[in-house]
Amino acid sequence: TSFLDGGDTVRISGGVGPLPMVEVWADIYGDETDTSFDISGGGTGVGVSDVFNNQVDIAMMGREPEGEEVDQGLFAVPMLIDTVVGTVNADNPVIDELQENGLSRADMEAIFTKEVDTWGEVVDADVDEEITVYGRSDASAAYKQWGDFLGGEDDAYSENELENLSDGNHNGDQQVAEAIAGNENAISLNNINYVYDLESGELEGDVRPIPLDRDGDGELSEEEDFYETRDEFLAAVEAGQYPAPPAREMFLASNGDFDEDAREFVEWVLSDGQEFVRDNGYVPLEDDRLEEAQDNLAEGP
Amino acid sequence: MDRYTEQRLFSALARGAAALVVAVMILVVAVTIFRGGRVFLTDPAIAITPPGSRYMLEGDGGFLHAVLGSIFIVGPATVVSAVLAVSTAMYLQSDYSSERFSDAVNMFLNVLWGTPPIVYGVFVLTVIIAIGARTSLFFGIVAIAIFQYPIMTRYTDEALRSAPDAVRETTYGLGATRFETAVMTVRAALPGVIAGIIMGFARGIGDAATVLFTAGRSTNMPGGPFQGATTLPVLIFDQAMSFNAEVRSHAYAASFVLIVAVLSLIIVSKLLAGRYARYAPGGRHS
Amino acid sequence: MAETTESRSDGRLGRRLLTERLSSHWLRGAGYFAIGLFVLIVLTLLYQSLPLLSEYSLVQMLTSSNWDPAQNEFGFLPAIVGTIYVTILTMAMGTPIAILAAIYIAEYAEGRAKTLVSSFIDVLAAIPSVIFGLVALIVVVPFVGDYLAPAVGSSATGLGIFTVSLVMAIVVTPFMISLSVESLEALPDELRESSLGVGATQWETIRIVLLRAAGPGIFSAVLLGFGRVFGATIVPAMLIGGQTHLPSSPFATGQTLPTLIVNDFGELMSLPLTQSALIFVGLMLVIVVWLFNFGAMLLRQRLQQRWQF
Amino acid sequence: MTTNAALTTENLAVTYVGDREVDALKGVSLEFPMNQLTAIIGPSGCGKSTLLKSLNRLHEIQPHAEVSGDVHLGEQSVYNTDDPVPEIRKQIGYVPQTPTALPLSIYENVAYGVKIHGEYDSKEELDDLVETYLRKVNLWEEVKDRLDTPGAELSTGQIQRLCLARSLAVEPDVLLCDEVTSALDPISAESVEETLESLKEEYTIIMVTHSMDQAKRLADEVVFLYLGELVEANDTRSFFENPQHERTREFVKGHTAVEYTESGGVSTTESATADR
Amino acid sequence: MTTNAALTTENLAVTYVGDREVDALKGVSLEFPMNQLTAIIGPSGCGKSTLLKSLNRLHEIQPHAEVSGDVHLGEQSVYNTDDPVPEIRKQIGYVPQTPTALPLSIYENVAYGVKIHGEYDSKEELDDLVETYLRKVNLWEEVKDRLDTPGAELSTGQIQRLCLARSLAVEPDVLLCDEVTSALDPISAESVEETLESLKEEYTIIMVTHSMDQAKRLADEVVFLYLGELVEANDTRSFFENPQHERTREFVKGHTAVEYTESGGVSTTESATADR
Ligand SMILES: Nc1ncnc2c1ncn2[C@@H]1O[C@H](COP(=O)(O)OP(=O)(O)OP(=O)(O)O)[C@@H](O)[C@H]1O
Ligand SMILES: Nc1ncnc2c1ncn2[C@@H]1O[C@H](COP(=O)(O)OP(=O)(O)OP(=O)(O)O)[C@@H](O)[C@H]1O
Ligand SMILES: [Mg+2]
Ligand SMILES: [Mg+2]
Ligand SMILES: O=P([O-])([O-])[O-]
Repeated sequence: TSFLDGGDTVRISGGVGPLPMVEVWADIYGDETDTSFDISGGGTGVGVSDVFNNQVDIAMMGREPEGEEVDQGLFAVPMLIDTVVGTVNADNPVIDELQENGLSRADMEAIFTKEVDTWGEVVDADVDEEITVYGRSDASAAYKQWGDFLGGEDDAYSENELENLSDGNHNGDQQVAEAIAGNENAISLNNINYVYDLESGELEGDVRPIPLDRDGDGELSEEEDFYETRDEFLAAVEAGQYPAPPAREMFLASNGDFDEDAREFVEWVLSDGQEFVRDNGYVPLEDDRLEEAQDNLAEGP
Repeated sequence: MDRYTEQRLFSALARGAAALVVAVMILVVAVTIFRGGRVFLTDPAIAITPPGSRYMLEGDGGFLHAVLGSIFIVGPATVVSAVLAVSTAMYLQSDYSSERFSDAVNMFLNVLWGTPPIVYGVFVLTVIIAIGARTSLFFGIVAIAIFQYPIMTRYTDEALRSAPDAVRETTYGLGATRFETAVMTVRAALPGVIAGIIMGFARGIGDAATVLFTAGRSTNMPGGPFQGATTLPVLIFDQAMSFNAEVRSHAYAASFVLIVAVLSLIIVSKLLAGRYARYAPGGRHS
Repeated sequence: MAETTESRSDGRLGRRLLTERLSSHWLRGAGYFAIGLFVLIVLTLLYQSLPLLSEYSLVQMLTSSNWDPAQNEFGFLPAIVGTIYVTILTMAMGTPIAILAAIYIAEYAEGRAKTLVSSFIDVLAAIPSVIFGLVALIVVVPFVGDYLAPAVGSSATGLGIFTVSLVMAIVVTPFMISLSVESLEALPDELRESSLGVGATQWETIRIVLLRAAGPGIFSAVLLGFGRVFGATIVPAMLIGGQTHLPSSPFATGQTLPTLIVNDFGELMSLPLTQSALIFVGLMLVIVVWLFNFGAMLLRQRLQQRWQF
Repeated sequence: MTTNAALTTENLAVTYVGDREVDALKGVSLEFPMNQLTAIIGPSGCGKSTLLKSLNRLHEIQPHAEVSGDVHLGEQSVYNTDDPVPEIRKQIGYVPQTPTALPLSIYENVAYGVKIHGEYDSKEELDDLVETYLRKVNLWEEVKDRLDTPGAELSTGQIQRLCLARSLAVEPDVLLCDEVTSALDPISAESVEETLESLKEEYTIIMVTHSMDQAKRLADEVVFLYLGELVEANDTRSFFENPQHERTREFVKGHTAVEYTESGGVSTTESATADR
Repeated sequence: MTTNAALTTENLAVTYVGDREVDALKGVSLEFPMNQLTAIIGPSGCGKSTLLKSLNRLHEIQPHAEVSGDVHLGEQSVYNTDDPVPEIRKQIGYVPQTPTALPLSIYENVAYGVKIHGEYDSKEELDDLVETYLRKVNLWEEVKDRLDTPGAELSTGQIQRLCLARSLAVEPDVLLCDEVTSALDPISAESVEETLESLKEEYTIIMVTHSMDQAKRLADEVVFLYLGELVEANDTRSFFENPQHERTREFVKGHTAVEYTESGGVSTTESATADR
C-alpha cells in the first residue's frame, strides 16, 4: 500500500444486506485492536467492482461469487447466512389475508412480473387497489436472489428484468423499506434486518414480512408460520424451514489474497466474531462450514 | 384580442409568474428552515458531533465529518481554482494573448462551463483507477477544483475586461511591467473578481455529483488527505434515502447548515464587493 | 548619492524583470490550462470508451432500448429518451415562467418590490440542488403520486420524469431569471421611449422590441439553463425512479444519462465493458454540450445581427 | 402666424422622489402654438427633458416621478382622461436624443406604430405609408433598396431620420424631439435639421436643444427654463434680440461667450468681453 | 527659448494590422523641444493618440501594432535599446485621456510609481514626495486631510490632477498628455490647464488636444497631423497667424468656422464667411 490508498484504514464496501453486521463487527474489533474502518454500502456489485479497482480492501457480498469473478481473481470466504423476505405495508388493504394465509412463490412471481395488478386478485377479495411493485436500482444481491427465487426451480429473473417490471426502484434496502412504509399498496423485498427492529427484533415500523406459503396449498401451516419476531424467523432459517434462495450465505471477498489488516479482521470474524451474529439478526455459519471457511482463508486463493 | 386587454393580461401573467417563483422559493426555504431548523436548533451539537460507527443506520452521533469534509474539500479547491482562474483570466487579457487565442480559450471554457459535473466525477475517478489510487479527500479537492475553474474563470475574465483601459495605460505609463499592470487590473476589477470566486465557491459547496465518486463517500471523520471523506451535499443525498427517520431528519438539519452557509457566503461577498467598489476607478461616477 | 540610487534601483529592476518573466510563464501555462484540461478530459473519456466502441456498433447502441450490462446489452436509448424528456419538459415549464418573471422584475417592478424580488431570486440561484431534491421528496413526490398522476389517469409512485422536470424547473428558473433580467436591464431607455413614444403599450414594447433586443442575452440564459438541466445528476437520481426502460408517459419512471452513471457506475466494473459504457455516457454528455455550444454561438451571432438596435 | 395653441400646460410640476427628492419642474404654464416649432432651451439639468416627456406622460416609465398640474392637447386633458396612455402618446409623438433603431428591419421600423394601431387595410397601403414617410424625412432614396435589412445597420444620421419617419407614420398632432441632433456629426445634423425645417409646416414640433444657434435657425418660439422654472417664452426674434429677463440675457450671452472663446477667433460682438 | 530637442522621432510609422490594416502614422519626423509644451492637433482619427503613445511604446499594449522608424530621448534610442520598456516609460510618462484613479488610496496613487521603482529610502521620504507632487498639481490643500481615502472618490477634475501628480512623482523627463481636459467640466479643465501651465517650465510636455483654443493658450509649439502624416509643425504664434500649408489653414479656419456658427454671433472675421 502506498500513501495514495489511504494507509492503514481498512476499507469495506458492498452489499447492504450484511452491512449492519459488518458494522457491528468493525465496531467491536476496532475497539479491541485499534484498527480503523471505513465502511459503505452500494450493493454487492459495487463491493466487487471496488475490490477489483483497488478502491477497498474487502467486499461484502450478499451472494456467491460468480465464475467470471473468480476467474478474475476474486477470493471470497463465507461469513454468515442472511435472508430476504417479501414485504408490504402494515396497513396493506389485504394484510389480514396475507398474514393468515401467506403467498406462494407463484403468487409472488405473478405480482412481481405484473401479471396481477390489484390486491383483490391476489387474495380473491373485493379490493381493487392497484399494487405498486418496488425494486432495487443498485447492484443488489438481494434482488438477484429474489429473482432466482421468483423464477422457481430452474429459472431465474435477472435483476434487470425485475427492475424493468417494477413501478420504481430504490437505491438500497433502507430506501425500499421506506417506500413500503410510505405506500399502503406497495410490495417489495428486504433483507430481514430492514424489516424487524434492529434493537428489539420485533415488528415495530410500518413494514411487514409476507409469510411464504411454501407448499402452495393456500394456507399457512404451523411450520410455515414463524414471522412474529426476528428470532423466530432466524430459527426457522437455521432449521431449513425457509428456502434458499431467498436465504443465502454471505461472503467477504478481496482481490487475490487479503491484505494484512484485512486478513486479521476476517480471521476474527470467522472465529470470535461469530458469537455476535445471532444477537444482530443473522444466522451464523454451521460449524463444519465455518471450519471449511477458516481453512480456505488460511490456504489463500 | 384588444390590445389593452392583451396588455392587462400579460402584465398580470408576468406578475403571476414572479409571484409563483417567489412563492415556490419561499416554500423551499421555509421547509428547509423549519424542518431543518427544528432538528438543528433542538440539537445544534449534531453539526459538531462526529458520526458514530453506525451513523448511516442508526443516526448515532452527528455529521461533523461532512461539515469538515465540505470545508477541507471545497476550501482548498476554491483556493487552487481561484489562483488558476485569475491567472487564466489575466492571460486572456490583450497584453498577454491575441484576440484569437482568447476567443479559442473562451470557447473551451464555455464547453467546460456547460459540462455536467458528473462528467468531472467520472473523469477524476477514471484517473484515480488508472494511477492505482483510492478515492479520497484529495481527489475530491481535485474534482471540485476542476468544476469550479471554468465558472470562476468566466466571471473573472468578464470582470477584468470591464476594468477601464485607462488603468492599464496608467500603470504602463508609469513604467510598470506587464505583471504589475495585470495585478493592478485585478485590483481594479476586484468586486467582480470576488463575486466570481464566491460564485464558484457557492457552486462548489453545493455540488454533489463531482464528489460522489471521488471523495470516498466516507462515514468516518476525515483522517487525512488520502483518506475517504464526504461533503454535506453527498451526505444529504445519502441521508435523504435513509429508512431511519432520525437519519432522514438529519438530512434537513444538514440542509439547514448548508443553506445558512451559502446564504452567509453571498452576503459576505456582497459586503466585500461593496467595500472594494469604493476603490473601483470610475465607481463613483458611473 | 546618484550612484546609490542607481544601484539600488538596478537590483530592484532585475528582480522586477525576473518576476515579470516567471509570471509570464506561469500565466501562459494557466492560459493553456483550459485547453489542456478539456483535451485531457475528452481524450481520457474517449480512450476509456474505445473498448465499447470497438465491440459494438454505435448506431445500434444508440437505438437499442435494452440496457442490461450483465448480459452485455448496452442500449442507451432509454437513458437518452429520458434525458430528452426531462430536458424538454423542464424547459417547457421553466422557460416561459422565467422569462415572464424576468419581465416583471426588469420592466414592471419598481422600488422596494424590485430590489426584494430580484435579490431574493439571485440568492436562490445559489441554493444547492440537493436541497431542492430533499424538499421535493416530502412535498412534490406525494403531491404528484397522490393527486396529479391519478388525476390524469396514471398510477404512479410520485417518482418519475414529471417530478424530476418539475423540480429541475424550480432549480433552474432563478438562474435563468437573473441572467435574463441582466440583459433586459442593459437595454437603453431610448428603446422603450421610442416604442412608447409612437403609442405602443408596455406589453407591445416588451414583446416586439425589448424581447428581441435582449434576445441574444435571454437566449444565452435559456441555454445555460438547458445545460444545467441536461447534466443534472442529483435531483434526477433522487427522484426519477431509476428504471432503464423507455418511459411510457410523463409520469413514468425512467433514467437519464447522468443517473445511469450514478446508479450503475459503482457496480459491475468487474465487467470491463460496463465501465467503458458508462464512461462513454460521460463522453456523450460532453459532446452534446459541445455541439450545443457551437450551434448556440452561430445562432446567437445571427440573432445579434438581426435584432441589433 | 397661427397662434392658437396645440398644446397647453397648466402649472405642470414634476418631482422625482427617489433617494433624494428633486423638483425637476416647478409649475410651468405654457402654450405651444400649432404648426410651429418651439425650442426649449436652458442649462443642463434645468428640466428640459422632463418638461418634454411630461407632455406625453413618457416620464412615467421612470420610477418615482410625481406630476401635478395638467397638459391639454387642444381641448382634451392629457392627465385627467380615461383614454389609455398609448392613445395619448400616439397623438403626441416622441423622438429620443440618441438615434435608436428598433430591433427590426428598416421597413418594420417605420411600419411599427402603424401596425400596432392597426391603421392600414392592406399590405399595399402599408408599403405606401412607409415610402411616404421615408420620403418625408429624405431617407427613401438612401434606403429603398435595403428596406428589409436591420435598421441598426444604417449610419447614426440615417437612424435619426428613421426615428422621425417612425414617429410621423402614426400621424401625431405634436412631435416632441429631445436634442435630436446632439449625437450626430455636423453633416448628419444638418440633414436632420433640414428635415425638421420641412416638417414644421405640417406639425406642431417641440424640440429641446442645447444649441442657441439651432434654436435661432429653426425655432419659431423659444422657451427658456432655469432650475425647473419657466423664465421666458417668446417668439425667436424677440427672444434673442430683446430678452426680457436678466437670466435670459446672461444665458444667451454666456453661451455665446463660451463658444466664442473656444473658437478662438477675434470678434467684435459684445459677448467677446464676457469672462469664461 | 531653448530649442535643443528632448525627444526626436525619425520616420516613425505605425500600422495596425488587425482585421483590416490601418496606417495610423506614416513616417513622421519631428523634434520636441526641451522644457516646452508641444500641442498635437488634427482631425479625429488622424493619428494623434497613436503618435503620442508610440513615443513611449505604449501602443505596444494594443494587439497588432507594428512600428518602424525610431524615437530618441536625448541621445538614447527608445526602440533600438536593450533597456527594458518599463525603464523607458519611467522616463517618458503618460497621462491618459480619461481621469482614472488607480484602485488605491490617494496617497498610494501618488506613491505607486515611486514604489514600484523602489526609488525611496524611508517612509518619510515617500511622504515628502507625495506632498511635493500633490502641491505641484495644486491638489495638496484639497486632499491633505483624506490621503487614505480611495482616489476614486475625488471629483473628476481632482482625479485628473491626481493623475498628473502620479506621473510626475516618478520624475520623467517628458510627459505625454492625451486630451487631458476633454472629459472635464470647464472649471476643472481650467484648473488642470493652470497646472500644466506651471509645469511646463520644468518638464517637456507633449499634449494632444482637440481644442485650437487650448493649443493657443498653452502651447509653445504646435504639430498638425492629417491622415497620419505630419503637415506642419511650428511655434504657436507662427502656426496660427501664418500657417504654411493650405490644409493647416483650412483646418484652423474650419474649426473656427464651425464653432463660430454654433455660437451664432455676428462676426467680422474672415472665417465667418466659410461654409459649414
Ligand atoms: N429619473 C430621475 N430620477 C431622479 N432625478 C432625475 C431623473 N431624471 C432627471 N432627474 C433630475 O431632474 C432634473 C432635470 O432633469 P432633466 O433631464 O429634465 O434635465 P435637462 O434639462 O434635460 O438636462 P440635460 O440638458 O442634461 O439633458 C435634474 O436635476 C436631474 O438630475
Ligand atoms: N488598436 C487599434 N487597432 C486598429 N486600428 C486602430 C487602433 N487604434 C487606432 N486605430 C486606428 O488608427 C487611426 C488613428 O487612431 P488614433 O487613435 O491615433 O487617432 P486620434 O487622432 O487620436 O483620434 P481621436 O481624435 O479620435 O482620438 C484611426 O483610423 C483608428 O481607427
Ligand atoms: Mg435632457
Ligand atoms: Mg485620440
Ligand atoms: O446486499 P445487497 O445490497 O447486495 O442486496
